[in-house]
Amino acid sequence: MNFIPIPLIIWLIEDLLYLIIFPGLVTILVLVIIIIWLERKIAAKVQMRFGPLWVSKKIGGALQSLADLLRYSFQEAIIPEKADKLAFILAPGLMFAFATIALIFIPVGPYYSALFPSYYTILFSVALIIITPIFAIIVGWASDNKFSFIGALREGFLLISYEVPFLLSVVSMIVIFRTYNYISAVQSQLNFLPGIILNPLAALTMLIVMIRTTGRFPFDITEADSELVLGLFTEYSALFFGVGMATPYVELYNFSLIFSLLFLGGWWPLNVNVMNPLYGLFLPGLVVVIKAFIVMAILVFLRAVYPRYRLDQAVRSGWSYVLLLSVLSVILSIVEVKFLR
Amino acid sequence: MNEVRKPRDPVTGHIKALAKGFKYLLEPNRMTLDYPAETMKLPPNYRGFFTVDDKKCIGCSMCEMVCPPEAITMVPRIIGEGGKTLPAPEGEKETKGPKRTKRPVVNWGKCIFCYFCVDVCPVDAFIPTQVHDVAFEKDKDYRPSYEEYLKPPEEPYKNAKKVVSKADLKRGVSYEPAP
Amino acid sequence: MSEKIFNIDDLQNINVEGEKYIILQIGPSHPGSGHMRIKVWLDGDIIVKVDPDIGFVHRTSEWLSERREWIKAIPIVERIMLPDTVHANLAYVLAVEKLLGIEPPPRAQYLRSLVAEINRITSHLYGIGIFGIFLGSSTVYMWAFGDREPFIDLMEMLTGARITTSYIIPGGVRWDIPNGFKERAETVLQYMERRLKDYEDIWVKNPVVQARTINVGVLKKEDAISLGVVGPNLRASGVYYDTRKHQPYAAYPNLDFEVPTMKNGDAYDRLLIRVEEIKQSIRMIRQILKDLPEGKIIADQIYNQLNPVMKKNYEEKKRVMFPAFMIHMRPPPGEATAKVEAGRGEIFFYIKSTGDKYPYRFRWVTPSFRNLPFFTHVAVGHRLADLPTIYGSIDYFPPEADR
Amino acid sequence: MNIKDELLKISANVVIDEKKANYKIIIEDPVKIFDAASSLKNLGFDHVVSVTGVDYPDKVEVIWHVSSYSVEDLKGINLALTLPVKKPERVNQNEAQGNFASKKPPVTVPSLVKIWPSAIFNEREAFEMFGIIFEGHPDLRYLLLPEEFYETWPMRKDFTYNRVNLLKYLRCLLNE
Repeated sequence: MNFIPIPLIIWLIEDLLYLIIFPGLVTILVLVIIIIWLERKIAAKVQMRFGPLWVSKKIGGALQSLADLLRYSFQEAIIPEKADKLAFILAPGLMFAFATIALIFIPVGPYYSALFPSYYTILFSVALIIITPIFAIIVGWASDNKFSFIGALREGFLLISYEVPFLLSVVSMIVIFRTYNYISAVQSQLNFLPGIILNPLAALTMLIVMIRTTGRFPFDITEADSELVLGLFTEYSALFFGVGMATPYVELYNFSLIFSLLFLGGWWPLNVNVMNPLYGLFLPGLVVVIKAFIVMAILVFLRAVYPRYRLDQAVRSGWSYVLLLSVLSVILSIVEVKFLR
Repeated sequence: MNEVRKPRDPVTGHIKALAKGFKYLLEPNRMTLDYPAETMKLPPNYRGFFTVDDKKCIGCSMCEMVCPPEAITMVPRIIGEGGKTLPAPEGEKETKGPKRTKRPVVNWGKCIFCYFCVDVCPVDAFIPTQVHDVAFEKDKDYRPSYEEYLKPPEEPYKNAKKVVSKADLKRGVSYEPAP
Repeated sequence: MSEKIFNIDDLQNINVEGEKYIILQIGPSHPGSGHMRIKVWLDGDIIVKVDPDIGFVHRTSEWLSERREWIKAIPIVERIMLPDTVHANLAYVLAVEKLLGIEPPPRAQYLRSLVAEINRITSHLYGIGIFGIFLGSSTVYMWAFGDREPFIDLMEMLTGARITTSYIIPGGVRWDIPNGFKERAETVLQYMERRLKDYEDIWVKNPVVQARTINVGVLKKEDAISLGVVGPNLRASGVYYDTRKHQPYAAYPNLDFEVPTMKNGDAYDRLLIRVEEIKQSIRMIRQILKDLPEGKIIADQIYNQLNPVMKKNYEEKKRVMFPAFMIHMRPPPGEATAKVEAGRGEIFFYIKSTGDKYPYRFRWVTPSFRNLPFFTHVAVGHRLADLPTIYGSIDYFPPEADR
Repeated sequence: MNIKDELLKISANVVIDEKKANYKIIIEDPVKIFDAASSLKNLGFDHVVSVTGVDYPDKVEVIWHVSSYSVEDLKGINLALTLPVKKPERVNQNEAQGNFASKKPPVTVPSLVKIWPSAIFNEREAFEMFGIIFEGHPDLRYLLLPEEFYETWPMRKDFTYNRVNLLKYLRCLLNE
């Protein structure tokens, strides 16, 4: 065994490992299943009931989401006659794919990332994340259903109104860390203070944008079931529907990773400099993913507290309060950079 | 009433709502019953499935007349020894005459459990039970013959834990093991 | 927003022809419609015209009741108004008692009010819960439906059934209060009072709810009167009218309670008024349990017709059995009207007897039916997302409107 | 305010039975019903509780039950404004042939929606159940029943239906 250096092997298959196993597809699948279960359990606890239980009663019904996934897999896929079939079939898949691809630009450790370390990872990941909702609009358009169509229109309105605050909040962190790179950003947080203390306004903006973009309450507007049945996914069934429903959770995962990298200090409290396969590669990643999971759990808890806003209220607050907040966060960053450092 | 209407300012409102939700997340407060692992023992006046006392019944048809969904039919019977009745011969509809009588049979598919029949019986011949959660497998099962009707449906989930509900200041309803 | 007063000619004058408008068929199988179809014409996101199409669960209750014995109408009217069974039962029995000329004894009157108030709380909780799920808050939906449970348990303890109680019969009620009822009721009332504070934090004073409901679906006082809206919706618009005060029945003349009214008549007021009425009902139940008079629970005319077995049952188990009179009831010829304030509003009964064993004319109007103008008038001018708000705030129950 | 005197000014035919909560004012002439309704509204009866018919062998009695929200003294009164209308002679005698129920001619009365907007859905219901055509109603369509019941007026006492055809009709519905 001494002839084969383990770090070398890991370095060789690192990209594959990153995308497929951790924190890639398998982790996403497990985390989505857990977070959906957790969302239902949290809501059930607040609502004084049991929640999913009878699938795997001993572990509190944790396999319920897996059972749902199986059910979707074996359901008959119905494609409406008047739908644009190509778009109808491809759009949910592309939506899911782009949400997942954004992950390759999000490193979860100093020496562990999918591509060679780029200097512009923040910009690339943000750009890919912004593409995803466009496929949501295609989904709504392709089904030839009035409710889906209205859902797509709502998605478009919200997309535009919350894009700018999102970008500005990222920009304000770029200004503070003076880098376009997640790893350097985390390193500078490890040296000084976590981003949430440096710029709480940007963190708040980012949280609101996360809630909005992933359709959590109180911004569950595109899928408002009492108005639009299921919004975009009214006509969908089977695995298409399952993929479509899982996409917001993947986005939520991406956003939470970015949030924990930019604001929660990444792999803090670990400060790694050694190229150890366990300590240097996976442990920081584990810390980041756990932080992201906590952020996700907090966001899904909102379902138990809030009803949903109306479209015009959400758009209005997007163009007023949230935009103002993000502009203020940029100003705060500039002030800090000019005077504190 | 205007002091009731006064809106709360958004910041306090959000904080209070989140705090209340978080409080409920942490407190033990479940009020649901883990049916069918636990089943309820219902109060004695609960209106469940019921049967008739063959000896007490006098075959007066009052229950048939009062039944709102017309679920009760009277079947012809022959009075046997000791007050018990025997089935009438095939095809015979005669209910008058010596040793002839009739008995009620309830179609469970129609019954609405209003207990008008139980209350209208001049000799109080109906025997109520608290069984209520029965699923019939076949269409025929809820149209019993008279002999089947004398044994009303049995309670499902016999191994379940029996509980009684109790008013609770914290959870509204709590369940404790039945005595 | 519909600032203008309702004008009947607008129904014809609204022009919704052409491709400018999207026509949405909300219902009959839609999470936000219930058993009805709401046809909505949309100009962008603004509602131009609404046409409620009801009748999907029309169960011909009047037709059925006119072809049955008098007593058999009780389960029929109960099953039409499932969240408000006691009130439907009570309204029908009041009309029949007027025809028969029977006056129930005081204890029976108090027991009727007791069940009616318990039922009113469950009905309001049902309304609040449905409103919650229409705005997307599953918590309030679950809470409200869960909190109905203690009250339904009380009804079950008293009447032997959870929803369809068939508790009130001409001349009185069917069962007396069981042992331990008062203590249990007191616990439940204290629990509910505590919970109303929690509702306030998570629902009533939640900023999102306030943003969604304040100044949405405003029904002006003049409109409320001319459109004949009933119940909490009427009082939210500022009209002081409650059948319990103005045409008292059961024990309400002896009870001390207030009729809450609001001023603005928007969805938020309609929500608040239900909360206030729950508080009043709690107050009334306390009074009833304290002042409950002793005596019979059935009128003497009925009691005297009981046979010895039934009388023994009455003395031992406090249970009223039916004399044969109940089946062969033939009220003398005449007409009678009765009104009862149910949870959602006023139930109206008009019954005509010709001295026959069936009613000659059996007419009843349910509160939801009379609240239908909300859709045609109030929703116009609002956004599509406000339609569930308005629908939920008026506590509309399609099977009840269809009868 | 003595309610009986006020009502007697409108019509000579007034029945009051306080014990049964039964106030009734009968107008014989359909032409006068509009004026009577207007004067009732001026008196304070501002909304309609129910509009219905009562079917007799030779006539249909149209009843508007009105009450008041605005005048304190009238809040406790359910007044029945009654208008008996003669039924027209039956023209065709087809007893449920082809259709599942027999068709009968309707009667015509003036609509009071212009005075009491709250009657709008009630009058639609009375129209489909009793065959009372309310002239001047802006939106007189079927409300609760499907269109297959057109002209059958199911709440009339002589409503008969052909069981075979009804079953055929229901089967059609199921197949659709």
